[in-house]
Amino acid sequence: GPAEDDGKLVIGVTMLSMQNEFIVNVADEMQKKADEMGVKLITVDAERSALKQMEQVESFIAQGVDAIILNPCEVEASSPAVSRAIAAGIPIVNVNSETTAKPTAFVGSNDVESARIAMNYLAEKMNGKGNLVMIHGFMGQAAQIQREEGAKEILKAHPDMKLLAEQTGEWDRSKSMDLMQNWIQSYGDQIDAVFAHNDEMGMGAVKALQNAGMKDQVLVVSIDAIQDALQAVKKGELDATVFQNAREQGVAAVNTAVKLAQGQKTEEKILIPFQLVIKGNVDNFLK
Amino acid sequence: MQFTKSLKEYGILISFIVTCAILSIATPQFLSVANWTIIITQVSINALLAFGVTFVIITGGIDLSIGSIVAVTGVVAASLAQNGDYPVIVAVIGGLMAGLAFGLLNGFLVTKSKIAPFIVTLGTMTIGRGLALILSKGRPVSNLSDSFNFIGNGKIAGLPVPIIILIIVFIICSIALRKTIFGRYIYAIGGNEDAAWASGISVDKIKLAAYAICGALAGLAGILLTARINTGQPNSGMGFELDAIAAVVIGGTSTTGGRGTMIGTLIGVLLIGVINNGLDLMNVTSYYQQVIMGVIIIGAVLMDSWNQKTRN
Amino acid sequence: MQFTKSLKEYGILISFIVTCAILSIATPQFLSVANWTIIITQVSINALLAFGVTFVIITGGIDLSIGSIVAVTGVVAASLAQNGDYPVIVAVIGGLMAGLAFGLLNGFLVTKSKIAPFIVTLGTMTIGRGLALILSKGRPVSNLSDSFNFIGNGKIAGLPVPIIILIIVFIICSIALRKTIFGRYIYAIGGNEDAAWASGISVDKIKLAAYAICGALAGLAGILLTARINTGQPNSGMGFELDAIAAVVIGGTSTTGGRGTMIGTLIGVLLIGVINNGLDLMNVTSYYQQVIMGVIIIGAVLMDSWNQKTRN
Amino acid sequence: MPLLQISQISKSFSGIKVLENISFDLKSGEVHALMGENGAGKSTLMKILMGLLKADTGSIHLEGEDITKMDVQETLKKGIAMIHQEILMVPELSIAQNIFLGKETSTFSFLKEKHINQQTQELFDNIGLTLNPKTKMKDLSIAQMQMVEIVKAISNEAKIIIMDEPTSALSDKEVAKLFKIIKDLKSRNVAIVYISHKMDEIFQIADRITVLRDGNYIGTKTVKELNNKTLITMMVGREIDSIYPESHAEIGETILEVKDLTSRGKFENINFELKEGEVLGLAGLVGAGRTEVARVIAGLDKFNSGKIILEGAELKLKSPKDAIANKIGYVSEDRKALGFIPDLSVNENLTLASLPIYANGAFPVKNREESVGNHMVKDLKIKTNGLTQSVGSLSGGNQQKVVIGKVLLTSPKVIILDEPTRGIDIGAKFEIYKLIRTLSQNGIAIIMISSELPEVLGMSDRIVVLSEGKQTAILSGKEATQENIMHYAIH
Ligand SMILES: Nc1ncnc2c1ncn2[C@@H]1O[C@H](COP(=O)(O)OP(=O)(O)OP(=O)(O)O)[C@@H](O)[C@H]1O
Ligand SMILES: Nc1ncnc2c1ncn2[C@@H]1O[C@H](COP(=O)(O)OP(=O)(O)OP(=O)(O)O)[C@@H](O)[C@H]1O
Ligand SMILES: [Mg+2]
Ligand SMILES: [Mg+2]
Repeated sequence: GPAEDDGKLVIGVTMLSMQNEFIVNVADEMQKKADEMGVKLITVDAERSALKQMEQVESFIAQGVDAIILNPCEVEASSPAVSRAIAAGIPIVNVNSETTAKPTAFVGSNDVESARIAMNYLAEKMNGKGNLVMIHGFMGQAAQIQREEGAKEILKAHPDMKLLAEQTGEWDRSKSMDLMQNWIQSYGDQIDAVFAHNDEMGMGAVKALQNAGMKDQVLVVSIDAIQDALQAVKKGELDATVFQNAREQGVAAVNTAVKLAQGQKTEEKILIPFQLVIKGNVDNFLK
Repeated sequence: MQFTKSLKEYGILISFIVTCAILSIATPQFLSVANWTIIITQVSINALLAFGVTFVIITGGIDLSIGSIVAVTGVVAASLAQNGDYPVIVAVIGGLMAGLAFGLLNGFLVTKSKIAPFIVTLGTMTIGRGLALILSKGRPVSNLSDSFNFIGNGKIAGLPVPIIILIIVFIICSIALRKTIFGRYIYAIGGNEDAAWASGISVDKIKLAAYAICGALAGLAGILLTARINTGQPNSGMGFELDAIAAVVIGGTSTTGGRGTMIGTLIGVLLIGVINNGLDLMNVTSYYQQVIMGVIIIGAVLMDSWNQKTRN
Repeated sequence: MQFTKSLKEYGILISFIVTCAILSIATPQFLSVANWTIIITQVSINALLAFGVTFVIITGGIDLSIGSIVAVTGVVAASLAQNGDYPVIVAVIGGLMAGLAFGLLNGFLVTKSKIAPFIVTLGTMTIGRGLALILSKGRPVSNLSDSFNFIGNGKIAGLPVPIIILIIVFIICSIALRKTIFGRYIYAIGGNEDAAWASGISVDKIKLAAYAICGALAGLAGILLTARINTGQPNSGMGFELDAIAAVVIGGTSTTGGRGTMIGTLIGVLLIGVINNGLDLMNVTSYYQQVIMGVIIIGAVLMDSWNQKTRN
Repeated sequence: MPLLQISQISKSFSGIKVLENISFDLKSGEVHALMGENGAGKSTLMKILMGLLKADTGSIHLEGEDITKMDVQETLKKGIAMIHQEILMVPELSIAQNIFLGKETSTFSFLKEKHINQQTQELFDNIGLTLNPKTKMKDLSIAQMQMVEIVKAISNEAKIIIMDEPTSALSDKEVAKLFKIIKDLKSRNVAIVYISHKMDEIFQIADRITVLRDGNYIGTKTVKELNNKTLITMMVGREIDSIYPESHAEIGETILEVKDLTSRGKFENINFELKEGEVLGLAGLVGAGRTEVARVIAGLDKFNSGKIILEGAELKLKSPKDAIANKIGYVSEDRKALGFIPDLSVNENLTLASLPIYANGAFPVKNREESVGNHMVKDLKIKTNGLTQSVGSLSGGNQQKVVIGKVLLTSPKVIILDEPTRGIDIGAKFEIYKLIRTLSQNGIAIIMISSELPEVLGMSDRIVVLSEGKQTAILSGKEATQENIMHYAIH
């Protein structure tokens, strides 16, 4: 089995989607850390399917890996994968987001929190009143559900902020650009702000607003702090984004997994806080 | 054996064996019983979908809605299996009925409206996806009963339940297709619908039945998926239709109808499953996995068609 | 007019007009010039894909790889347009060539290997997706030159560039299909390939050309998309093939080949675009949007087939 | 009371009347021939009877019961069966499976495959057909398919059997078999509607004859009241004297030479020459390999050894395109599979093989296309609503004319006509014969394959006889007799 690989520790890693920039960043950081520590990673892509992810974990178990790092697709649906690893006696570390089933350790942050940060920023800028629209991620996916939850929580606290419309942009820049164009037709000047569940969609909204010559009157905030978004914040096109620390998440995940594989004790929850990125602090985040 | 009668299957069977041989040389774990148990469990959902859609494709139709049916039936079954409110059989029947209802709707529209099956099932695919989200309010339905969970993760006599379901459904579908009047009519309709009709076959009824079976099997696949991940996920099953149709076509069923076998479909399903599994085992980077997957699929079918040419 | 010769199109045209009428009553903004400029800009990418795949479908084939070609060409064009390193024409030609190369590969495999087009293009679809990810290392390629951005967001004489491209490509494709020897051969091959061959038509060359055109137009669509969002996204274009094929089939092209028109495809594209736009304008909840979309598509085609029946 | 009474049936397709107030009756045990030119409406009337099409007005009564509204499922159960003009079979299924399609034997809906194979074998044995019931339909020649169609219809144990041009692809041997079957059916009181364009057949087996012309009822007579000439006059509306026109062609230089042509498993050592202005008949029984030879010369198939020499130069044909470029034209015996594109219009089909001639660069010029199209429609007397009608909706005979027209427009020097008058009415046959004569007078060389011996004899200057893939004789002048051909064909 892989455990015999030159006596190296072998860690199975299953990632939500290797087509998402942030997730790719986390995976890259993990690989770097693993190379540094002399650990072998088997990284697979779950392509956003909880079923596939569970099957990958099953496969890791059958291969007899020393530890598993799971970047869950879903809160509920990825839980059986966690339980299975635990049942097989293999330590499992959730990275980036949580599952209902409790893993051996968790490294990351709470997605609900990211939306709270973004929305609070909007509330502050809008003085607690005005109209906004929300662009959702793919409906039914964990990140969409949690980011919606966080946003609605803050909206509740500000009764004068009115949600004019909400719709899915499927995490996609061009889809959200189309959506924003359509909203500009139906709501026009009424829109004061946009909250998008990720930066890709935020950038799409920015583009649509720019083309309509409305960017100056409308605030746009999104989540993830991908490179494009950081550049846009610097240029003043995107008003804010929320930074998740890919590097720290990756490094901590590998560290924790290695410790667990070696039978050491670790903290059960390693929380890596989100940070709001605005024009004033964007240089700290740019590569 | 009757099942392996047509030449077509031998070809893809050879491609399949060659692929397995290469993989077993490349990675030692590949041939283990444990790994094959995993492979077959993993392909069970795609297999159920592919078996169902084989009937439809042989009639000359297509069903794009199966992925959405998986989502709807998953949500329905999960809602009925939540907290153990009802006995597990209620959840299973509920899921199957939901799948059957979609299948009947597809069949009804295809036969009565004369709209191309592609459009009908594209429409119901979109409708189904929306319904799954509406029924679940966009949230996963979880907290399912243990007995429901057993369907996806339990074992009977050492065999995982999904494998047992796969085997039973395969046998029934093979027999239905090869040994019954219904199966004969399926081939006849796909081979030449006018001739079938002029021979007194109730073309519409048989087609309706094919879509209904396909829907019901997609329902079963939805139940299995839900039980396996222990959640009714409204966005599950996306793109499953393409995987299932790919398996069917790789297995030698003609997209224009009239030709195909269940064993071919099974081999198609296994081929895809084996490649996925093997590439993971070999730790091929996911980007390259896709390239290799594409090359192997084309290569396998190419080998098949060469085999057939040289035999003629 | 030649373009609107076949009865088939009138049917879907009526469905389209009825849909527009309903939407314009439901939402006042719908009929504005500004809104239609947006609709047509938004459908331009799907339109280019649908025009290309119309040729392929009329020959009796299919191309599932166009969505992936959009991603690959987008990444290629974006890499060449990054930081204004090269003149914009280099990026455009680079993207087109990448699309053409895929199209030629598809055409070559379909004609030489005799593998079903479904499988060939399913394979190249997977390969293309992998390539796009490999080329971009899974990250968006951004920081594109302003002149490249102009292709997607600029205006000439008040008209958005994508609309101008759409109109030019539509006219060329319509003429190619209806007025040239090539177009006639496309219909002949789709109508009866053996008879076309026996009539001295170089079936393989014509088919190769159809796939090549389809690939090149997918390349153009990829360039347009990249310019519109100002980034080369390796995961863009997913599922585009289904939208494009849907538009073609809604527009009256038969999936078994031999029948269809470009104007039909254009109406199919517009119908989908109008529904998307209208539902957004009416702020219909996204879950229900999907259900309504499915119902309208089936309804529109149903109306079409009724129209045809009553005319006979 | 007659067994079947069809009254006042009318039918239109997209506004065009193809049947107008047709009445027709059928008695038990009679063979009732239904005659008329191509497009007269014979097949349409029979499809209405069968429930495959619905009449606009009129009624059909079987033994007093109104069956007008019945679908084919019900009419089959009522004991009506049909041999279809266009072979209506499932190519991927076996012979036995096709014959028993819709009436499979089964227990609890499980098929009894052995049983249907046995029954098929028995049916074949009874009529002396040597086919394996398990062979797939698609592997048969057209003639064999047609025999299977016949067997399928009689296996229904029907009261009425409609035979729509059952012999169009058959040679005399098989026709004789069919006639034996018909006599047997008559003796069992089965009524038969017999449609054919072969006059001699009608006079051999029909009891009564009904004639349609352009969708109108012309009359019903007993066979004794009619002779060849009066029947033709009823059908065509005018007299035709000699069916095979005199040849006035001058035979010129050798244009095509076939030397030791061999295609393994199909035919071997075929040798003949063809001269300008000559009509060379190719005779033989079904399966003799005539079509296979023609396909090789037309570039459709490869061959193993031998030479094809055109005007002194050896040809290397890679595809039909090469043959057409070398001025060799081929009219296939299987027009549906190889002849026309059903969805394209009459005009588009006519110009398909010669399109660049009517084009300005890449663009076909509509006027030019239409003017040659109109000429062809007039010359060949193609019955169509206009140049834009799709060929798929023409009657069988008119489809055949379109295919011939398409080949003529490639201005060939050598034309191979494989069963050119298959399914063509007597008037149109005469037109085609005249056309062949005109072509030869213009120096075009013609190879004509036909299973109708009188036709081969009447039209050919010389006749090559094939038997089981071997060339057994070349006959000309006095040697060319029916007896001689048969002698060498059975060789
Ligand atoms: N589906 C259809 N649509 C339009 N016209 C049709 C259709 N079927 C038949 N017709 C027309 O009806 C007329 C009668 O056709 P039918 O096939 O009955 O002729 P027929 O007497 O059987 O001729 P043939 O001897 O050539 O077989 C023809 O003019 C034909 O073009
Ligand atoms: N598609 C096919 N597949 C297999 N065998 C075939 C096929 N077509 C014809 N044959 C066989 O090849 C032999 C030669 O057939 P061919 O059609 O050349 O004969 P023919 O003399 O032209 O007779 P016909 O009157 O049937 O045209 C026959 O034995 C026939 O059964
Ligand atoms: Mg007829
Ligand atoms: Mg022949």
